[in-house]
Amino acid sequence: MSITYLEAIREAQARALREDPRVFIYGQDVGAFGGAFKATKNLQKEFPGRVLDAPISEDAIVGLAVGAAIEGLRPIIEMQFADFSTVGFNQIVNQAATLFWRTQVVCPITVRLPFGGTSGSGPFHSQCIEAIYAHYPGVIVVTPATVEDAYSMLLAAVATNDPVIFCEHKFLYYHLKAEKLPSEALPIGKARIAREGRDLTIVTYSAMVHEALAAATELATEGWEIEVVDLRSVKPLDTDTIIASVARTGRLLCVGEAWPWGGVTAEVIARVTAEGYGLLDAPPQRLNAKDTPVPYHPNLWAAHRPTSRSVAAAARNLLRT
Amino acid sequence: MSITYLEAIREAQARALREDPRVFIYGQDVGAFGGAFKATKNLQKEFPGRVLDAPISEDAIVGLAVGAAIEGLRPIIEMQFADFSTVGFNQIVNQAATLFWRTQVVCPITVRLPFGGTSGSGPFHSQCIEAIYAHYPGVIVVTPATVEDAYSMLLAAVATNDPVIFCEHKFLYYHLKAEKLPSEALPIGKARIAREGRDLTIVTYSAMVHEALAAATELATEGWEIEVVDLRSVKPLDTDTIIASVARTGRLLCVGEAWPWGGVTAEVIARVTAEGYGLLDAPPQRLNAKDTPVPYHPNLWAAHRPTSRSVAAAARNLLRT
Amino acid sequence: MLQTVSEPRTIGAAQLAAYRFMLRARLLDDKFAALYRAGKIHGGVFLGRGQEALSAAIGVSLKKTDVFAPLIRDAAGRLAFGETILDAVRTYLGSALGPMRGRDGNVHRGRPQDGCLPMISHLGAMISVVNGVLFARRMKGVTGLVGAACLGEGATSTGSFHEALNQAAVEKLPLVLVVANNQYAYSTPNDRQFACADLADKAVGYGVEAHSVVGNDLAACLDVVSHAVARARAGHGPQLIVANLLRLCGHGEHDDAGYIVPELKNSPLGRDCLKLAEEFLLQEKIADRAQLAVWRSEAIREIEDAVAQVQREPLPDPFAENWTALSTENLAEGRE
Amino acid sequence: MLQTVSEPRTIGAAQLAAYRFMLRARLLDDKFAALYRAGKIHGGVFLGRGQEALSAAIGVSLKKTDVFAPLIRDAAGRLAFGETILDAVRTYLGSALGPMRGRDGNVHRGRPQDGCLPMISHLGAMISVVNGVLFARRMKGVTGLVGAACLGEGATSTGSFHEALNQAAVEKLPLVLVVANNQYAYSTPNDRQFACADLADKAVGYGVEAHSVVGNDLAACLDVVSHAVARARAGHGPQLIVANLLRLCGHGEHDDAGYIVPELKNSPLGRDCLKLAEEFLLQEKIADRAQLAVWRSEAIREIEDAVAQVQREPLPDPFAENWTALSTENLAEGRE
Ligand SMILES: Cc1ncc(C[n+]2csc(CCOP(=O)(O)OP(=O)(O)O)c2C)c(N)n1
Ligand SMILES: Cc1ncc(C[n+]2csc(CCOP(=O)(O)OP(=O)(O)O)c2C)c(N)n1
Ligand SMILES: [Mg+2]
Ligand SMILES: [Mg+2]
Repeated sequence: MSITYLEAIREAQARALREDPRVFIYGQDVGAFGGAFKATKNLQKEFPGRVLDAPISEDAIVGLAVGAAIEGLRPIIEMQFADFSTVGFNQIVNQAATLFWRTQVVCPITVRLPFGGTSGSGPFHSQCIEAIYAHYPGVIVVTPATVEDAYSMLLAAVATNDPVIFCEHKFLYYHLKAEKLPSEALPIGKARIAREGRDLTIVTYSAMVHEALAAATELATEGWEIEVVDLRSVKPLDTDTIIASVARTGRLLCVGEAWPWGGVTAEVIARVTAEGYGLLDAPPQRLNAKDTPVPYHPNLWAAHRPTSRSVAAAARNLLRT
Repeated sequence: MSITYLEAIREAQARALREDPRVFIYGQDVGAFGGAFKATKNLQKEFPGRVLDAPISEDAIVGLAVGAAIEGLRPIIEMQFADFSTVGFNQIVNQAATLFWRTQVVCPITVRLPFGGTSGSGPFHSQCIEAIYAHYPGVIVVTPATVEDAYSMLLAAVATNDPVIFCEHKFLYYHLKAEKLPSEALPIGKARIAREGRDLTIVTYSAMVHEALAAATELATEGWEIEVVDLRSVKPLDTDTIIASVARTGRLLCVGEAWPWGGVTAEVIARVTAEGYGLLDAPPQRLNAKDTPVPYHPNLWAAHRPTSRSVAAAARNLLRT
Repeated sequence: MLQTVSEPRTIGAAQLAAYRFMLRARLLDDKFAALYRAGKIHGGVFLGRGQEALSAAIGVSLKKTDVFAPLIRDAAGRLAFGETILDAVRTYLGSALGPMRGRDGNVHRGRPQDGCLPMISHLGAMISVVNGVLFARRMKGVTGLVGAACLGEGATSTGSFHEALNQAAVEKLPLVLVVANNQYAYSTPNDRQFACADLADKAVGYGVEAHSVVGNDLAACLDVVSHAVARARAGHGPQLIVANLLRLCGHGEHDDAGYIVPELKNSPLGRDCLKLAEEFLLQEKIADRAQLAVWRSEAIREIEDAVAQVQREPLPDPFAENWTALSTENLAEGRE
Repeated sequence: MLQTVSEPRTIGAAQLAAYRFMLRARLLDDKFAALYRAGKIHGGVFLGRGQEALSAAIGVSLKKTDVFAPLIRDAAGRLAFGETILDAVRTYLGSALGPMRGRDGNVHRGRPQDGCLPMISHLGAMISVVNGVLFARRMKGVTGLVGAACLGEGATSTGSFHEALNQAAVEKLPLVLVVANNQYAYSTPNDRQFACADLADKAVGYGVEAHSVVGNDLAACLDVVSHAVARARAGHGPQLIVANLLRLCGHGEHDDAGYIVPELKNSPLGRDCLKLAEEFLLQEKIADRAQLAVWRSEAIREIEDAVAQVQREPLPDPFAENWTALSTENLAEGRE
């Protein structure tokens, strides 16, 4: 048996529904249809009354989830694409994210954002907007890169008493596979060493972990040992694991699929240079997408986001300094 | 005669309306009432038909501006508070910001965001959200800190062929005064040395420039010469001016009133460490607001955002490393 | 639209009870206005003057187990729903002992655990939250309750209003959405806000029931609101109430409302609902002037006592403050 | 709501012209579907099958100086408004010579400078942009034009729809908002989307005029749409058209639409508007079968020629690409 990243997300939801009567799922087409990506396939049948189609009303979808959370339920919201969460943005960052701080009433909602670029998807079905959520206080933002993490972090998200923005990468949905579902996992907030090395640390997350790993494999043939840190959650950021890695390698490259201004890569570098400055043997570098909307055509898209090749090139440059 | 920051904004709009028939103003209560802060006082009377009250519909307000821009007009949008722009967010970042890139038709809109903390304003009338806009491609984000810049940068914003997010700080509205309006100005994209010094560079913007200057004055009594760089625009960022300053001082403290994760201070540090690493004699440091919503009570608010005192303390620490 | 005609006025307990909430709300608002002028209040002061009849009618029509999302002009409804004067005063004066503990202020108070939702400022945003509470209770098998959300006519222009009312209609939730059409949104008159003849005309487009009422007539408000609440409670789905009235004060206490045209002030809408209610009580001999004076002075004493008490209470202390927005403390960043 | 009854059908040029746009759109859509199945198209393919009569009616009712915001099912309206088959094929095949130059694709094409707005994906977001164009033209003193925006019934649930329609009503803009109620939003049936009896009932709540039409009846669509366009052009403010019809394909070509219930497929709504139009032309002897076949093969040749031409055209080149989103190049960051 083998299970995909997408199936892991479905299985995690099935388990959450099974084990916790407070859980329900709400989003466009998540019901009988099973969701635009089939992440909720058969769940409505299996859990009648607990998997509901929503109108095309992202603001009200999130608002309803917050109200249900106030009543002690644990809603899972599926946005059809992360890009459309911009119209539910206000309810996430100003309603859900402030509730506990203002009232001491917890707000355990999970917002699933199918995000990230896939070939041909264009400017409005490809965005990586984890940073706009992470900038706000009161939310947790996770970015699983593996089948195992997709499963265990979604379960952890549902179990968490705060709003969790669950960024699931569409590029990983179908072709990332694991043998089985994990029985234990790192908690949210802990990064993972995806590959060990001693010459340079690549800090990255989500789909870019796989580009970084491929780059590391390529660089290994040139004699370089690259360490790859998979952040797993971008807020909170596991600064300790990053700094420990940089302490071993002395070199830091941060890779993100999001736009270059601000965001995860800037935050990682600001933390490492503030707290681990003496550990660096060379200026820390970043590699992000280009500062334009995500282009539709595959020719442009492949040049817009970082790839194993551009990651390897950036790493080579940094190894030479 | 003396003129306030707020009056400068009014005057800039009056001049834009006078000199360019393509300009109009649209926003809640901007008409006969003159706006919640009186930034459009008397303008409707002076320019009939060109200063219009909008319904409470931020999404449609921005959408209308984009359509008018397509027709060659130059709308100025006033959001009543920056915080409410979250419900017009999608039209800004996905409609306005992508128009030129997608179609080669320019989108010269100016979105005025009265932003930033003032005493007693609380979580929803105090936010500094420049970073969520700057993260997106296709927009320019400016943050004037002086009366002169409020005037000249607003005129420059209206003259620019791209969407400009004009972050005007409410804390500066009334008590920041200048003798007269400027006749020339630095262009958007250029930072300004607000105070010269050789021991440490504080890079900051908007209201925090004044906290930094006060801190510099205080530290001068202790013998330290602090250089203060006023970014003026946070996207684009004038990396050259920042790096030249750091080259002189060897020490960098970035101060922002926004939340700590990501944002301007992280971006500045990531750039300086990538491009000017060898120039630093100590780890670059940041000082931001705390990672909670902006508290209502002045006692809490004063501790939530950086102040001249906390800036001075952070600078002292950094001077000692 | 359902035509709801006021039944012949029933003289009695309901109006008297509602009047006393109106009176206390008015006096409480007056006190906040005075404290504001004295520089004792941080942030904005928003009053319900002229809207107390409608607001009180909502509060008295709800049960304690219902859910209520008041807005900025709902001091009367809050008191009637069960909020204490102390909660209000503590929030306005930023007491560390208040429900918001100085983190949020003034009109942004509430206790979600008691069914009173603390508004965020973004207009229209609370309605879908009320939907969520109602949805959750239904999912848990709790029945027979309603949720009331208050709104100004200006807020009907928000996308949030639309999405939430439609959502409630699709889910057939027992939502009572009360729109106080006070003719202005801040300074913006209705003709710059909407173009329909009557906001109640919106109901048919959502498939919900509508009720119109003259908002400064307490008896009518009680009739119409309690009727709509009963309809919602009985399973007839969302109810939209549109009340016509006039705000008899500025948008906030910083505003002199010079933009309100005299024709409106001098129209029947401009009559003060509190005075009208008093006249009615006197006329119907439910109370005499002496009794009214007693209630007034009792309320004033209660308010003054609360203010005096709160002024001795501790203010929020930044050093004692837990500087994190997360309940999961081990996942919070940046605490010192 | 205005009652618009179809006038007795006028046999003639308008229907014939509209039919030919419908035919070309259907054949173009068929070609895109075939190219999609052959793996030759990147991204989603969304077809207008079953909605051509409505869409073509919009396109032919507009002047070239009007503004048009088509949505994903408007190939017919686009062609009728003046978009070329070449523009469509170039965008679907990502040609560097197309209007979107490979930056955006497929249904997201347009030429704002020619009045055809390229949709962003966020549903409802284009309506207020149309408002802005109309508003600007009025400010510039240009009169007598209209703006049409297309929408599915699902998109009426968005806050953007509501804000924009209300805005148009307040500004009395000549907006014609055409809602194609094809009974489903992706897989979501109407009873999970709205609760009103008829979406046209929404109009009264905005103070705009409404028109209902059977969406697979070309003559009715031409009557109603041209009437609404004329009303808008004559200064009667926004017009809301609601057409009832059925999508005769999947949401996109990846979708087999197994969720569409047989009762609907077998109902009058399930009849193909193109076939109905052909039957009408034949019956009224406006054209015979031979003529129809000629038009069909002419259209096919035109489409095949365009595809053949575009397949020889350059694809976007990342090295030649100007990697900036700003027109003010000296303010752009991060170019290499
Ligand atoms: C989304 C949003 N936009 C703007 C504002 C600023 N604002 C606060 S109150 C107000 C006017 C509200 O008018 P209305 O809804 O009629 O209520 P009223 O004050 O008349 O009771 C505005 C525009 C806001 N709070 N939220
Ligand atoms: C704001 C927003 N939310 C979600 C989507 C995803 N989405 C794309 S098409 C669609 C269904 C649209 O249904 P409808 O409006 O009825 O148009 P139809 O496809 O039936 O023509 C959805 C939910 C979107 N594009 N925009
Ligand atoms: Mg009002
Ligand atoms: Mg549909």
